Amino acid sequence: MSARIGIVTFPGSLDDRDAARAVHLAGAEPVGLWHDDTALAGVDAVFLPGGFSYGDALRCGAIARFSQVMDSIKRAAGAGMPVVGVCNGFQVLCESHLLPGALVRNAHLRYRNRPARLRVETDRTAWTRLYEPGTEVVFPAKHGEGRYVADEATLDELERTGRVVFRYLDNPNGSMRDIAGVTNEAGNVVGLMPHPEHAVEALTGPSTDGLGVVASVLTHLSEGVSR
Amino acid sequence: MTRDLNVAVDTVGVADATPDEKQPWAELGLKDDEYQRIREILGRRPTQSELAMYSIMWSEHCSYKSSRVHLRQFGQKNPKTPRLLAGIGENAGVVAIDENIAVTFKVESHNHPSFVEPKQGAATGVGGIIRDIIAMGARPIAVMDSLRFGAIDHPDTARVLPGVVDGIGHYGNCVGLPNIGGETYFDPSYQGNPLVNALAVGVLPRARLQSMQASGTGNVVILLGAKTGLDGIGGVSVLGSASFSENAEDDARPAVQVGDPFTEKLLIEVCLELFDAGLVVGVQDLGGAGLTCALSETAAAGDGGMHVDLELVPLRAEGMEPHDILASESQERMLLIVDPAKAEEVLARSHRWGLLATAIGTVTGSGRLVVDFHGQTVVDVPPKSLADEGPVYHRPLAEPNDLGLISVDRAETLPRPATDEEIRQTVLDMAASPNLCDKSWITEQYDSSVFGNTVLATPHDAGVVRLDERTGVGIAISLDGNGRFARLDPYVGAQLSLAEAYRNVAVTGATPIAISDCLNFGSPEDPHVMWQFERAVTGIADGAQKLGIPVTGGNVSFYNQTGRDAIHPTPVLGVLGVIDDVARRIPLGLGKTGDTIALIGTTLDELSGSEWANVVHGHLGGVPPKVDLDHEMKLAELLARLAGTEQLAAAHDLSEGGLAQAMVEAICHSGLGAQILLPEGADPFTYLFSESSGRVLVVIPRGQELAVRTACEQRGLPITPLGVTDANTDGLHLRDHFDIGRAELEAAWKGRIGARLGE
Amino acid sequence: MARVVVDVMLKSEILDPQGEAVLGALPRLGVGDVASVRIGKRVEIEFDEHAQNIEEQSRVIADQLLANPVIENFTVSIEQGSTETGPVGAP
Amino acid sequence: MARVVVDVMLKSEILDPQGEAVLGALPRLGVGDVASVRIGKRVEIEFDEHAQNIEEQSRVIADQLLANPVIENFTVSIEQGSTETGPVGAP
Ligand SMILES: Nc1ncnc2c1ncn2[C@@H]1O[C@H](COP(=O)(O)OP(=O)(O)O)[C@@H](O)[C@H]1O
Ligand SMILES: [Mg+2]
Repeated sequence: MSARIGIVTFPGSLDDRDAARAVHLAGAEPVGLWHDDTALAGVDAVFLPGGFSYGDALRCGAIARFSQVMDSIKRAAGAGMPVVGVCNGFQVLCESHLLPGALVRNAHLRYRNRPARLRVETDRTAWTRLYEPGTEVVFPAKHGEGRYVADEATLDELERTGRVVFRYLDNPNGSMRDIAGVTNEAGNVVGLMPHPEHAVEALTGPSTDGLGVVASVLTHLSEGVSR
Repeated sequence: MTRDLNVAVDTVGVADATPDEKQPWAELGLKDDEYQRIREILGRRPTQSELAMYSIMWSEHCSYKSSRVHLRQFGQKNPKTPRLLAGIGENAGVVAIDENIAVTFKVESHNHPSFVEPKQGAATGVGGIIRDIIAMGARPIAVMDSLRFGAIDHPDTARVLPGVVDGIGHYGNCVGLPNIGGETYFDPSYQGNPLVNALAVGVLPRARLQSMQASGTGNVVILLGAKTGLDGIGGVSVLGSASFSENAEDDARPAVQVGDPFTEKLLIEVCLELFDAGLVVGVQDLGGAGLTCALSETAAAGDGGMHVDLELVPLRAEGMEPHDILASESQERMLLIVDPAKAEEVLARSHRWGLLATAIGTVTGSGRLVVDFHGQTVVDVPPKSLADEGPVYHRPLAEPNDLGLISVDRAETLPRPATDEEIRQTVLDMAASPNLCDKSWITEQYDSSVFGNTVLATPHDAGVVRLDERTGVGIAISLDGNGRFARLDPYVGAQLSLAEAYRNVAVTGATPIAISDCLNFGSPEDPHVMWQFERAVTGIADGAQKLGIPVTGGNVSFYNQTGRDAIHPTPVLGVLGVIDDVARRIPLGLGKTGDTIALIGTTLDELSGSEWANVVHGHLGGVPPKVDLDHEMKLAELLARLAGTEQLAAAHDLSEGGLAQAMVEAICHSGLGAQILLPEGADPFTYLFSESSGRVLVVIPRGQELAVRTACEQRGLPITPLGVTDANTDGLHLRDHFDIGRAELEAAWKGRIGARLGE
Repeated sequence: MARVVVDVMLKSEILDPQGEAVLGALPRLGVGDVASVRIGKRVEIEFDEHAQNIEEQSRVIADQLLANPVIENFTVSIEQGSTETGPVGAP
Repeated sequence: MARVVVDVMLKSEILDPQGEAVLGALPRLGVGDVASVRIGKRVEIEFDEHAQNIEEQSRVIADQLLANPVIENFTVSIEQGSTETGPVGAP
């Protein structure tokens, strides 16, 4: 039986279909989760997609944090379930304090859509274990509020413990230390601004490098261990 | 703020009792005879609410009173095609793609609001066109935008352009629609009247096609979406405003609306869910004229009667009077007609998404649209008199006096660059000019990939979107206008834009099947403008007939005028094509090293109205290039045929800036260089900068040259080999003339918009 | 150093989607008694020691740069501890 | 009806590019004496007539929702004309 990956739809989620396609192409079964759901429908992992949940009022992800489904996801993540947040999903994870730091307005103040060249910094997460550390990948980045910030102590801690997962090679938004994605201490929760789920088909994406993200979690799940 | 409603409301009873009450019909834009006709229709004076409704529905914007007699040509000349499932008169035209899927698309203007408040004006323009697509039963899948501003260095452009782009980006990005293309031009004629035209396209299973009919006596009328506020009712504020507020500043009822793409996204999801569940009998979006338009159009299209209790409309502002509620242009609202047995489910499903839905009335068999407010009747009219029986004008037409002089002032006689060095510099100057330079400063502010079905977007000639992942069937769309050509000859100019949009679609390998248009002109009360309008419409209608594809809908925007100066007549044409398998699309670029570069089409000495004349001489005169639609059809057929083979690696339409600019774009979009040898005897300047239509640059994989040449010859299409693509050539090498390295080309072409706007 | 605060709010008749979204989220925080939420900008401007005509300059900044008069109103207030004092009404 | 204003400002160590952009544009307006501009949010909350514990509720809203403690500070003030009064300091 293939792994079941839950994809959350908040009002205002936009890239949920894309996430489902990526999950499907990687050989897993996408399962829709509604923001109001309390149960996680027995999924093995969760994908928080991009978009503008609740219109991104106030701060991106600020309101989504209070949805019912996030309560369940927080609990499941604490118990080791793999969770990835892309773009708005990353913002939701930071707002929910599942990941450190915050995502603020791009330094150049504009929304920008450009393919981003990234370096995968670690394979010690549920979502990157199939990537060779140091691999260069290209994912589309498209956001207005993707500048990663945290205080120096947090940043140092992230570096020291190898929790910077993706780093920009051409920093598109002013993120501190070129950080594009981070993970939690256990390595099961990962957030990143660029979109791996938009890099899964040669016809529609700048690369197919993104397939490795879902493939990684499938390997992780099939081994039944958390690293 | 709160007022005693019973005292102020002008009811039908009051109107009957006070036939001689003075009414501000002139302030509302009605003519004397129009007001008299309203009185005849009603057999009494209209109430304030009725007066507001007639003034809105009989306005130029809603009634097409000046354009209607000309637009009829579309219906008369449109080729009959079984593909056309819904055409002119519907919210948007619908064309069949195959036996299961149909597509709907439409282009609309939001020019004036975008000048007043660029960000919100443009944003609500996008929001409005998206709702037209939903109203047909379709899921919106992409947007495009066609923009025209004054001179790039004018201070007002620095205000308007970033705001417009921000608005289009914000709305489209937030609502989750990829922006797959558009156009951006600068010309002083648009200084006081920038043009913001937005296109949306949607896809539907053919069985889900919706109608705007309010049919079925007893059916419930439901208002879905945002609350109704005071925005956008500037026009009717002369009604009763004296009593509204003591403070005039406070009472600024803005003509501007603020959009909320988040609510629009919910509207899309809710409407589609309701359509799929078969819960909706009729649907209409609330656009320019709010409830007034939606109520009267659905009632007129249906059984003809409707009763509405206006106090049930959820309001966002206090003290709104009935005519305010009827006229409000608050965004993100739709009107649904629903079987009473299903009304509860409709409300429940809406609320699940967090969307407001309220039953406000019922369909009746009375033949009258009756609107009550707290139990008092404020409107009682035959709905067709509002929606279908507005005034029709036959405005006078006159060719502009200056056209004779302009047409003999030909750009072909202007001084041309004489040396290779001068031509080389001209290539660079043109590439760096506002209309030709790279637009990524704008397009990077738009999401182009959400949905994961975008196969081609900016900077390709047309946007290509996959509709079905299993079959690979998809569509291509291009949006094109050229006000300079249309100023020189509106008939030919409109056809040139049509031909360009058609060719841009064909260049991707798709087969053009339908047209939508947005006609941007000055004041219809100016006979010269009206003449331009008539010529352009005739050009489009004749062109559609010739090309064998129908005009399925569009929009007219008049009064784009500052004082006596009208904008260039600017018909913007959208052409939609279908491609059986998007994997076969032909991209922009240079293919592989060693491929052959060739030009299909004929290059004549045609420089009038060209970008060269504009950039180098600031000149506009002469007659535009010839247009040959027979040739365009053959070209399109050829490209569609070649797209199915291995015979084309890349293709690019030649338009503004001619061959030189097409080469610059192809090189900048590829990693390769190009070695070009012009045909013997060709004048390099003409060859590089002429804007003769019907030309396409093609890149042919090695070994396929003969096959392509044969295919061209069979169709009588001239093809000229120009050179090869080459990984070792740095940029553009024009043998015997000059070289321009990639770095220099890119430095000229890229980064201009931001720099010129002071960023 | 003088500090001026410019508050920029959407005009009351203009839709404030952000405020609406926040209002809609309050019940989930267990807050139920709120009638409306409006969200605007607060701009803090620090003038140099020797700056003159602070109020006038602030108004220019607010009017030309910070607020969009088509849809927004603003208030300028000069903060306590400054040489000039007192809140200043909107224009 | 009680009105509460919550002001939310980016912490001083977080770069505020919007403020910087405004600062950079001031010379073009002929304003030259400004040392810094910071842009934050002003949130106006109207409580219902009968609402209780307004201050406490406002703090909950500000702390949990309106401000992100990683990057922002806030102040809550209950406006004059309300049953409770006086500005309340940040936590
Ligand atoms: N230039 C045009 N060409 C073809 N059809 C047009 C044109 N202008 C308007 N129409 C058609 O007239 C009808 C009314 O137009 P409009 O008022 O813009 O529609 P809506 O009410 O949906 O906004 C629509 O079906 C539209 O497609
Ligand atoms: Mg419509």
